Amino acid sequence: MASELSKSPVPDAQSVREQSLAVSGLACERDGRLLFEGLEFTLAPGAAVQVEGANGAGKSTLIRTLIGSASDFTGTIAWQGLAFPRGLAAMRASLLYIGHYAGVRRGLTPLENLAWYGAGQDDAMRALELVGLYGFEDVLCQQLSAGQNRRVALARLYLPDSPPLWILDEPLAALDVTGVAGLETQMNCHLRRGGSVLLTSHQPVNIAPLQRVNLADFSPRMAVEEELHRAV
Amino acid sequence: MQFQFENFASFLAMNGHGPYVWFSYGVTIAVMAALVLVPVLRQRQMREAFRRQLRQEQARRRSEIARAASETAAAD
Amino acid sequence: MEKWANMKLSWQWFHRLGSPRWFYQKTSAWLPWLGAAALLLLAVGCTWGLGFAPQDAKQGNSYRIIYIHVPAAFLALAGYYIMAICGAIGLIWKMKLSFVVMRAAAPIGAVLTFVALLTGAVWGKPTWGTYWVWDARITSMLILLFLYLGVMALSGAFSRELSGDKASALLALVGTVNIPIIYKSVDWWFTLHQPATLKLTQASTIDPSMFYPLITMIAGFYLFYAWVLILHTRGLILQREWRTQWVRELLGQSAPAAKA
Amino acid sequence: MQSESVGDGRKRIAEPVLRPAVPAAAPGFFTLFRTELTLAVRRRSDIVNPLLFFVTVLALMPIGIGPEPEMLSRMAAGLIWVMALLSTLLSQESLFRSDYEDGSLEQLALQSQPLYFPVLAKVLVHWLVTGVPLAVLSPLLGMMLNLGQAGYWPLLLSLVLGTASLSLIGAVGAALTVALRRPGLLLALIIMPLYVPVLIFGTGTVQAALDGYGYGPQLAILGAILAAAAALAPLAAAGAIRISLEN
Repeated sequence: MASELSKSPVPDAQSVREQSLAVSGLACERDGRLLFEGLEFTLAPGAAVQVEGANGAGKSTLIRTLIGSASDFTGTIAWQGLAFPRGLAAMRASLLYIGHYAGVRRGLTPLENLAWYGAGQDDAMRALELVGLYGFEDVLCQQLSAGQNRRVALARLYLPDSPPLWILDEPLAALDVTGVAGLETQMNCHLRRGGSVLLTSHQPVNIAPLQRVNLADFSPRMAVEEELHRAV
Repeated sequence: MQFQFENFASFLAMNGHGPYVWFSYGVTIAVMAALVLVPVLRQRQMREAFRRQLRQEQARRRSEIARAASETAAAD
Repeated sequence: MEKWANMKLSWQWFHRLGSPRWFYQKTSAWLPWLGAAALLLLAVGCTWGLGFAPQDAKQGNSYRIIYIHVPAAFLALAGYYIMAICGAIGLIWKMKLSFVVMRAAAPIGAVLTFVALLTGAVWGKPTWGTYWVWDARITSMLILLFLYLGVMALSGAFSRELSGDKASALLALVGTVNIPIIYKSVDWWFTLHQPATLKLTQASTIDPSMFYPLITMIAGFYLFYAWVLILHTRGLILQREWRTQWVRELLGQSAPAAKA
Repeated sequence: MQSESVGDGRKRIAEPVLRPAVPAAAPGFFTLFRTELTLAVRRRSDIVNPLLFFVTVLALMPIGIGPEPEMLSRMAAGLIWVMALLSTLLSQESLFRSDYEDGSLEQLALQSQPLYFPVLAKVLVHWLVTGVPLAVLSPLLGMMLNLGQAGYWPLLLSLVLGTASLSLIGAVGAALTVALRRPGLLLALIIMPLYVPVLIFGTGTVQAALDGYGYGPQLAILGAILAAAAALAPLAAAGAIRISLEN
């Protein structure tokens, strides 16, 4: 069954090359605690970035800041050369985000969930089959396990016409070995098609070309606690 | 414009309406005084809490230094 | 769409600019003078109203409660609008200082509304024989008190301070849109169920000798409100910024900085 | 055009297939409405509970106040309206909660389409599922409370219009408290004062009809409140959702 992936017009190279996410001098704070500062990286089309860091180092806060959910940060985030907030609307138009919460409605079936994300009937069936949910297409998500619900969310990555920028928070969590392999293959395929992936993960991910960004390297030079000690 | 009441007693009594008037004035003055004093007291409390924390900090540090010194002494 | 997006998502972050610190230092100098002026005005107004203003023909001396009831009612309503405006500034331009002022304004406004209600009820006793009268003005004041309590409860419910600020700012804004509607509908409801005698809303035509003390009291209350608002804001600034360097120096002035 | 096998060996033609950055096919208002309706219908208990609450509490009223028909008829309109308000409030809390917990509220906020439409769709479904059944049930309860003969039709009309405004205003409260652990009472505390105008003109409609005057003006004002709420409340709720998502 040779699936015809290129239904949409082929974008010219100029618009693909420009779809890059540039982060410079980014500092995020949460509850008065400075998580990191001076963060620098650029996510070019066809490349991937893995954000690492201990729990509580600010990975989720960084992700929420990148998708524009959190707004108290300094530094610049630019999509297609356009800094936030003007660039945010354009970035969201080409963003596929899977957060800590799967974004799958428990009252709907996997098929209805994918239909809600704009997928056709047969694309959704194939995507669900690829994530190993064959036969569960019409079961209410509330009856599926947490792992299966997560796979319904990940099925969005297997839909054709997927947005170029993927931002995934801990995508490999709660996935078995075959699930991880399939996801890595799909991410590599997405990168080859000129898309870009930004993900957080504790375990190594074999996708190429991969840039690893560790938040520990950008921890605040003078943590506020030390400032406290200096005053004492 | 002259004082409306003959003497202080009738000023208090206000021919019958005194209790109502003085009660509401009393409550209002008390509430306004509270509005002023609460932040002042809270700031004083913060100052003392900070001072206490400071002293604990120094005490802990002194004990650390003392313990470190005794360990090095024991190690030699 | 462009301008709106730019204004709505303005990424200025005043926290770094230390505007709370600037506010604290700027107000330290003239705050006592403001307090003295407020207390002076209040003292003059009270003695004038209590002692020197003539008796009211119908209500006798109990009308003297007007000199605290009316200013408190004015401040209660004005305080709500001040709180909402500060919240709006905080939401739109992301100014932490205006959120702090809003948080300080909420309890002050609630307390003044309570004072207005209490004095209104006590004033009702000699005039109509009952403490609680479902008069239009007093009912609207009661609803205003619930609006204040709602904003305070919401601001305290969030674990993150900033979310609490933004949520209560939005609720205050929604409240201001509704206040005129509530006041009008309560007035309409009151006239519908109008028992003939109750007439607190139209104070008896007030002649100058009674009016001037009222004006001084209103001015005194406004000054007092400004003074207390700044006091509370400064207190909140210290609470929120206790980690920063300038607060520690301010608090720990006399502590000898023992070098480790 | 190189092709390579994927996972289970099927051929796939892979060539640059990324479409330009056109907004993702954001679900239109009708798909939002249809999805919300299917969701609401599947959660049967959310429909029945407010109705049961409405009926049982009103059935208890005569036991508490006393069965004298004359007194009950004077209080019927007010009681029915206050209970309708409370049962709408009861079901308001779950408006955004399930979407917040499974992350779809965040996905909605990320759509490049404004949040106004999804919120409006949700509130419309909430009104259809709780407000309209309340209104349809109210004449039955009017009979139980010995409501005057002229009051049934205005009661139904005022409830239909009124519960829509109640749902819209309550949505702002629901959005403000969605990120909290136990928002129940707080939601009531912050929203109750905003319900006052709707309650006044709702009961006013029925009272006017019972007193023999025309109830047109009161109903018109209820409609005006609904129009204002339909225009402004979803905007406030959308802002509140963005604030709650930042928590």
